[in-house]
Amino acid sequence: MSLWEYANPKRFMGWTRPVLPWTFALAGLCLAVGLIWGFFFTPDDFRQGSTVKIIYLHVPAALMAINAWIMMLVASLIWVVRRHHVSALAARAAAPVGVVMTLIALFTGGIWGQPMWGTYWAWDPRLTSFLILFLFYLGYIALWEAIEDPDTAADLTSVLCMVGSIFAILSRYAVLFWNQGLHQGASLSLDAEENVADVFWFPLLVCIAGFVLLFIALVLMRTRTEIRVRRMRALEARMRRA
Amino acid sequence: MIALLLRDLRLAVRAGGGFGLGLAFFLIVVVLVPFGVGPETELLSRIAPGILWVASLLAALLSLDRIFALDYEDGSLALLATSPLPLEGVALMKALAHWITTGLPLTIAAPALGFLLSLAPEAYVFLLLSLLIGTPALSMIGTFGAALTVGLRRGGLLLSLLVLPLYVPTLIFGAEAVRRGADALDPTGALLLLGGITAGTFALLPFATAAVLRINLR
Amino acid sequence: MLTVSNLTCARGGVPVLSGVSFEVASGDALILRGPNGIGKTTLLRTLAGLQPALVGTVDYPEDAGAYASHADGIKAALTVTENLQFWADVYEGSGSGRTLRETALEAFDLLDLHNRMGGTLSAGQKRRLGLARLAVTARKVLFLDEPTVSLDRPSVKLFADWLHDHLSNGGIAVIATHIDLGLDAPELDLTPFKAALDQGGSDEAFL
Amino acid sequence: MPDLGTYAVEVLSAYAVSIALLAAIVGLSWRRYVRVRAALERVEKND
Repeated sequence: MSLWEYANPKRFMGWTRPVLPWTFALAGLCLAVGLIWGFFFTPDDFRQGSTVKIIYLHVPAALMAINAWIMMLVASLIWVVRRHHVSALAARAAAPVGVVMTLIALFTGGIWGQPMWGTYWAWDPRLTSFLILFLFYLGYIALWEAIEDPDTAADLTSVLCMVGSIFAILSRYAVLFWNQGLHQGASLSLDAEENVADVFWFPLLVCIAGFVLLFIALVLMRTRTEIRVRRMRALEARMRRA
Repeated sequence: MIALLLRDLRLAVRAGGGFGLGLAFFLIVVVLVPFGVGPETELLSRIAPGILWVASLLAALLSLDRIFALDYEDGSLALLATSPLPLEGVALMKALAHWITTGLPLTIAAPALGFLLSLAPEAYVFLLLSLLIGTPALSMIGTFGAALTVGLRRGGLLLSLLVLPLYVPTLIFGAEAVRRGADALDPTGALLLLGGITAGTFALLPFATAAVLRINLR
Repeated sequence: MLTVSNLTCARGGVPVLSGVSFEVASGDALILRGPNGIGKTTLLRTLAGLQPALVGTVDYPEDAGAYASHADGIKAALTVTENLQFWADVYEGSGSGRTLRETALEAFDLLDLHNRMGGTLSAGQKRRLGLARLAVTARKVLFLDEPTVSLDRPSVKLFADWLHDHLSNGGIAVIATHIDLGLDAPELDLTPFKAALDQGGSDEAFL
Repeated sequence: MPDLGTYAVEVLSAYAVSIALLAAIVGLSWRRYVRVRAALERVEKND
């Protein structure tokens, strides 16, 4: 049996049903362990003080904000090439989750920046890029909502996602170019991986796992909803014609 | 294809508003800014590159939804799609017509408005150059956005939401070139990148636009 | 020669017609009949290549087809001549555009109107201009969707005469129409081809 | 409760907002999930 069989709507509904609660449970567990560990049982950073605790939210959210878009891009490509309905619906289902991740990354980034920059919002290249990503998400969702016919909507949003990806990467470099003078040194930047000690690193890993699992669980659940909406539409269309 | 370009230009001239409206909007935005930020010449001259670029971007945005909407409504878009013209060519010509009716007049008018904002004298040549290189990209990206929203009843607002994020790189490099010119720095890098974006959009987006039009005409 | 075999076409992802097969030889026309909403427009759009067929094939010589929809695509701000010239240029590149245009204007009795703006024409006059567009395309295979809507009797006669000439020059026409054009053409009733309920729409995977 | 020092408000609000946002997306997704499931069941019963 080919792997694509799992992407048939009926089969998808079948295998996600038992998987969904476990994914949610595991995501909740990882998040609880990681966040409690990080919040209560890690020391303050000698330079950043207690703000270092924001890392456990900021880094996973930022990662997922980007990964959600990449997942949407892959799903869009699969839809365009193989026309698997579930793929298009999964892309649609992931977008609002990506928005939430982007919002968390933006908000915690601003708060984290406050002690360092002396202001909540600075046009730091990294934060600015997330703001632009946020706008891309909004446009993508708005296009899905605006189009009546689901297949047309899937086609158009796929093209938008692909073109948008190119422009998102372009924007990333443009923003770096635009604000290169103000870029912070690595020790103070939001670039956490470079200078994180093990005490911070392990709970961070657990949190990242938690965010990934939560993302997967949410996308599965929302995709199931979208499939049901399509099925309802299909049934109603049949009834009207009968 | 030239016939399509000439027809669109003729329509823009006859229908009125084609050239004038965008320009008037550009003028009004630039005139309004000093009322908002205050009359200090120094401040205005410092922010002039950004204002001029943002204003021309908004002026170009204003007429985007007319690129395909009229042809879609009166059926000529479907007729064009079944004609021997490749839709990619149609997309390219539409973008070109939009640029000639908005981007080009904006570029020509920009120095006069730069004068109002007391733009640094060294920057004028780069203002002209960056707008000349950058506004075609605005038209091409906008044509893509217009194609995406062509079948929608209230596509105008959605169109802005889709197109504005795509405008970010063009705006950054364009305004940066003028700013560096004003600060007597070397703006070649920004201009080259701007040219790269314009070349890239014209190489890729006609195909994306044609694909989107085919989907919308189904 | 136009060959359609086992065609299924869909409107909004729902198949409306299935198993449509017919052949039209050069010099012949085919009249499509059927109640409103049966899918005549959908079929013509599929034949013209505006939308893909779900199943089956449509075959006619490349670059030979021309499509005329309900909408005429007439620009209000262009004169009758300019409207026609544009389509002549699109289909020809240039060249014999002028003579073609003159004959088309004459065939559809538009010579007196040639300097009028498209926007000032009456509905019937617009329709005549839309049909004259077909003449300047110089295409052999025509897909006509209700070509006689809003035409008066003499105009219908003009169109029928022109179509007769077109066919006797080896042209082909597939026409959806409710009135009798006086053509000696076979008719195809689409009612038997109505797609069954469970016939492979785009949402079939969800049932 | 660990001592959060000068930045207590910042850190706590970051946690509060983030968790609220996550809870909101989970809650909204869940609500729509349940509603759509019920609506589909109604449609299927009518068949």
